[in-house]
Amino acid sequence: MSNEPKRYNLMELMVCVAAHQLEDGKTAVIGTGIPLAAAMLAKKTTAPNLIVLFEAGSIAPQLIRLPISVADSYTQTGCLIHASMDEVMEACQRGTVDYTFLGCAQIDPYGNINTSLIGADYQKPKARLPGSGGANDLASFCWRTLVITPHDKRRFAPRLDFLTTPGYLTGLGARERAGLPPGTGPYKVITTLAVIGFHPDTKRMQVESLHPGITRDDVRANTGFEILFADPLATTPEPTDEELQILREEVDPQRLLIGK
Amino acid sequence: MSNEPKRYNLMELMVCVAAHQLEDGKTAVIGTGIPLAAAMLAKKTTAPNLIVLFEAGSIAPQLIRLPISVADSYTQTGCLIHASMDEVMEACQRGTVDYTFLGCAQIDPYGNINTSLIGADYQKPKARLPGSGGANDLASFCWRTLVITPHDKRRFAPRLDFLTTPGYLTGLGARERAGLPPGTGPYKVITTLAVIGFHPDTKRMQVESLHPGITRDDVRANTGFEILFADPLATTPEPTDEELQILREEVDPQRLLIGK
Amino acid sequence: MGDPLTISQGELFSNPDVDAARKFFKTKSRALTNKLMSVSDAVKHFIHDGDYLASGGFGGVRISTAILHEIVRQRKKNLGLSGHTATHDFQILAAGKCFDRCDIAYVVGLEMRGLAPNARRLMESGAVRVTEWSNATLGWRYKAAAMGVPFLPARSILGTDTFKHSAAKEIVCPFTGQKLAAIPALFPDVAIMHVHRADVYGNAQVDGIGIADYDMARASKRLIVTTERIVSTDEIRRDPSKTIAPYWLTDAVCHVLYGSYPGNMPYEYYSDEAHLAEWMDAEKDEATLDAFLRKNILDVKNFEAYLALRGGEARMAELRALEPLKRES
Amino acid sequence: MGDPLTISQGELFSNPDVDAARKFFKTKSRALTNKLMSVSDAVKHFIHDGDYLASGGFGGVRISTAILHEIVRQRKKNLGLSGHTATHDFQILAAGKCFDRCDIAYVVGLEMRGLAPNARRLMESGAVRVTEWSNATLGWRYKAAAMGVPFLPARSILGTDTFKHSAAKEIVCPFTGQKLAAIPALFPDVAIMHVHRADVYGNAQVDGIGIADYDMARASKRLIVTTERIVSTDEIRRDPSKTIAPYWLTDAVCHVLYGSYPGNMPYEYYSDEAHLAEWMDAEKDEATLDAFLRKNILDVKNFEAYLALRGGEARMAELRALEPLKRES
Repeated sequence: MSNEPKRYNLMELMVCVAAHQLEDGKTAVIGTGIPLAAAMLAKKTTAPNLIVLFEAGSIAPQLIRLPISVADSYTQTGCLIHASMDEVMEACQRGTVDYTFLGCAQIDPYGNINTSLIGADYQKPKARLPGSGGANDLASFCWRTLVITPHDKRRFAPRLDFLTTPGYLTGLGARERAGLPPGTGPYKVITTLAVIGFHPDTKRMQVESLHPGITRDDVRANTGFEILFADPLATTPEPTDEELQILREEVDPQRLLIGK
Repeated sequence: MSNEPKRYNLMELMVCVAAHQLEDGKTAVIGTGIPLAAAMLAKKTTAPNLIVLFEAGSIAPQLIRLPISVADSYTQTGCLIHASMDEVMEACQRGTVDYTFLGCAQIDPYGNINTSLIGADYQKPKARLPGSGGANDLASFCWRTLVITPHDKRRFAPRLDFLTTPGYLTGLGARERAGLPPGTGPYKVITTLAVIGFHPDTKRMQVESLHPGITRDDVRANTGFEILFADPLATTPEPTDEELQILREEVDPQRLLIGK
Repeated sequence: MGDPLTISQGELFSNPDVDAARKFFKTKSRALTNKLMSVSDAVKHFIHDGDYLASGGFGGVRISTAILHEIVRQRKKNLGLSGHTATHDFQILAAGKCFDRCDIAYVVGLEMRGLAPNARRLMESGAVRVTEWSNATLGWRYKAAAMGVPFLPARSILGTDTFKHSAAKEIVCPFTGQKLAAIPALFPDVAIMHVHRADVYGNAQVDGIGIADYDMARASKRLIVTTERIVSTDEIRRDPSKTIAPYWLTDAVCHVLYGSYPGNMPYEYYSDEAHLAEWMDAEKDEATLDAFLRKNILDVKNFEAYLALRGGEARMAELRALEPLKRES
Repeated sequence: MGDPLTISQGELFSNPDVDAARKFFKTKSRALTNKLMSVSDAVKHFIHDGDYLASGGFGGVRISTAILHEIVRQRKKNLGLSGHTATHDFQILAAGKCFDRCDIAYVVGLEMRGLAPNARRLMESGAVRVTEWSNATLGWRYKAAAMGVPFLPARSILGTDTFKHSAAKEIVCPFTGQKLAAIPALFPDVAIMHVHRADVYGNAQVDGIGIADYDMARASKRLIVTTERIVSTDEIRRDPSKTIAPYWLTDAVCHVLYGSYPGNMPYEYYSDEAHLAEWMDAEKDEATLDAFLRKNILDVKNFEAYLALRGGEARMAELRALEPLKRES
């Protein structure tokens, strides 16, 4: 990790990797930050007709700048529909939304996420975090849930202090048994070290590609549980010059995200 | 009935009686025809701030003419809200709508209504009628249901061929046992002969006032079941000259309703 | 508390399985493509014999008459029909004997205009399987589907024959112990909807009340939009609060000026009451109706030819003059 | 099929009894009266200690800041709070220690701006009773109430600790046998909502997305509307599709220009990120926060004085210039 390449930084790599996940002509409920940068980049490159929805109610805007809130004016520029939160969430529940992007404070081997609290006492936690927001709903409903997160041992935890948002719960078939819509679940976890999928039989995390310069040991050292590696194990494709240029000049010219 | 007074006809009387039921500053879901004429008359006389809603979605229009359909343009002139059917029905279900008006093909002693079919075979009825429309919902939800109907023996039936819309079902407490919202039910039945309420203990029809010139025997002869009479029994107030003038000149100048 | 739960006996004509619907919606194309086509092609490609059909608007207000006529003209058969205040739309499809099962909230009547004799004869013949609902509950069936849940609870139809002949189920509220009617989701195979403006991709906007079309458009697997005007997508983006369906719900866009005729199109033209009265008269017996149908639909090339027959632009101008709603600006 | 039903252990802070709510709505006045009043009077008359409060908008977008400040200024206590994406609104009420119980979907964070230290301290102190939800399910609680049903079924929060710490109940669908989460209706005692325009009777209109305010306004027993502009009723009737609440839902109308400041008001002004950053800094310890609160809220006469303190019209003009949404015409 110390030998990060000079042509791009880790944030830029993650945005580009996230953008690659998004197929053209699909729907995605997107939050602010990296996911939105990825969606904007995708729309300017490989997925011009990606349809972006914001959970607060904006549907298919023409994005001109990164918004600060998922409800703010920059989510509403040139929309096709000014809707409401229920309409967006119900479109997800109905099965018409393909992608969503989440962050996490903790994530376990099955892709379950904690964004609620740290500590053992629910009514008096060591650290109170925001809670589900729309994450639980989006991860329950959307066909492909993408997680974007820094990769460290504290975050990649064998057990969560609180299971806010469902990954594969306890493994294969557990989502369905819990009543969640079949065919959904975490699709990829994009970290500062790797792109991680889930083993088809166990639904445990399995590294699919390591970022350039990253080793298996780097991943192991920063993961609090045993993590699988795909065979063969790929190297995450580097951003192209064109992607970097669009990202820096058109998506985030103020360097709100990538400049940090 | 043969000695109908000359100053007004029966239709005009019914419209005025219906208008008297509507308190100012209340909400009413109104259909086309007599009920709407009554609402327009009430708004021009005793209830200027009566709030009219139409089940198809128009809320608080400034009515300029009698519409033909509960969804047509004349229900939508100068609305406060262009809503949808679900919003209006849900306002009723939530308990915010005071009045509704219904018609009937058959009505029984408890104010239950049939507008679905005549005959014993459901799949092959002697006569198919429209069905509930919104009547079942409105009669289930609104605080005061008013029924307006011609009064004849065929219509005032001891048993319905089909119970489309709930009155008091089998009597006191039956609505509540069926799961319908407490405190609702038929309020008055306004007929060509009388204004009828419901006995507080049995919830059976009880005549409250006879129209001018109508006798108890007229009512009995035109009712297919035993009907109660309030004591004392009033005479339905006649329309005032002012009401008749407004009705004829402003509410229904084309005599679509009252001219017939 | 209360009577024991009542069992309904109505037939459920469509599957409320939200997971089956999700699977369909997962694979339905969301590509931005030009979907402009003729009414004839739209009906040919998207309405099949046996499909369950939902008709937008309110029977004689903002209906997709051109599609309804074309369904009759192409002699579609054995449709399922949602009778959600179905008036002139019902009358047309009944005349064409196009459906064999129907969810009824309001049928065979034309509101103030009386009852349609042929539509009644059909429903009295036993040839159509029927299940009973009310306007709210049939609307909530669309809404449940649009929300992606298999049912919605409701507090009407309880205690009545409407419930007994519905396919609803009584349930007990887990919080209050109250009896409620569980209203199953309805996912029509295809819906038809007439709007004020749409772009070629299928973004559709309506002025005035929405009736049940918002939920119907979302509940349906396929959606045919007919529109008074074709506009640019920029025009759609100018007032996004008017959009009733985004393009990825829409399968076909047909440009049909006066497309709700003889029905009312708020802000555009009022209903042609004279022609609707002709329809009522024509239904008095089978022979008269056959001749009327041939003259107005079967032997007529398309909807434009029908409009010409009905007086063309001159008559339409009269109906425009009768329309009370005017747009601001 | 599936695991046995899970029992949740969260506290239900309000009664989902629709019949109790119906009784209230039956007697609530629907009279057409002038409801224009000061923010101070609105809070005095319609928000009482112990009430359950719902705050409209989205935390830092289209919020009723003037009312939130006044709640702190009048030192309201023991409120219940719906934390439906509560960000800056939550921060203000947490600083004032105004609530002692909270339904949480999203709290203590300000989205991209990070976590609010004082709000976190409060929630970590054990002083606030909490129950967990998600944005969709907490929104559906308003929607159930607005629809007049005691619950709505949902397919999220199942299988998670969010469910276990909610007050939802697992049920089985009577049609499909699927496990569903039953989400209880939420009828707040009082809701506050900031809008673009309203008349003095309380007809209120919003431009842009509705978030959860449509349902919140209908679910709530009392409704306080703050508005950028007071307009005539004729102006409301000019575009009835923009009306989010009709007058009979509204109890108070307060004219508050820049009423969402420092939050964003779409079509009007963008958020004041500098001031929101000041808030974050001020929360670092109790003493700093106390001084900040005194300076900005407690020792300030009213919202207009707060705006003056923040730079008045000159600063507001800057924020107007930053706003990207412009109205057509």
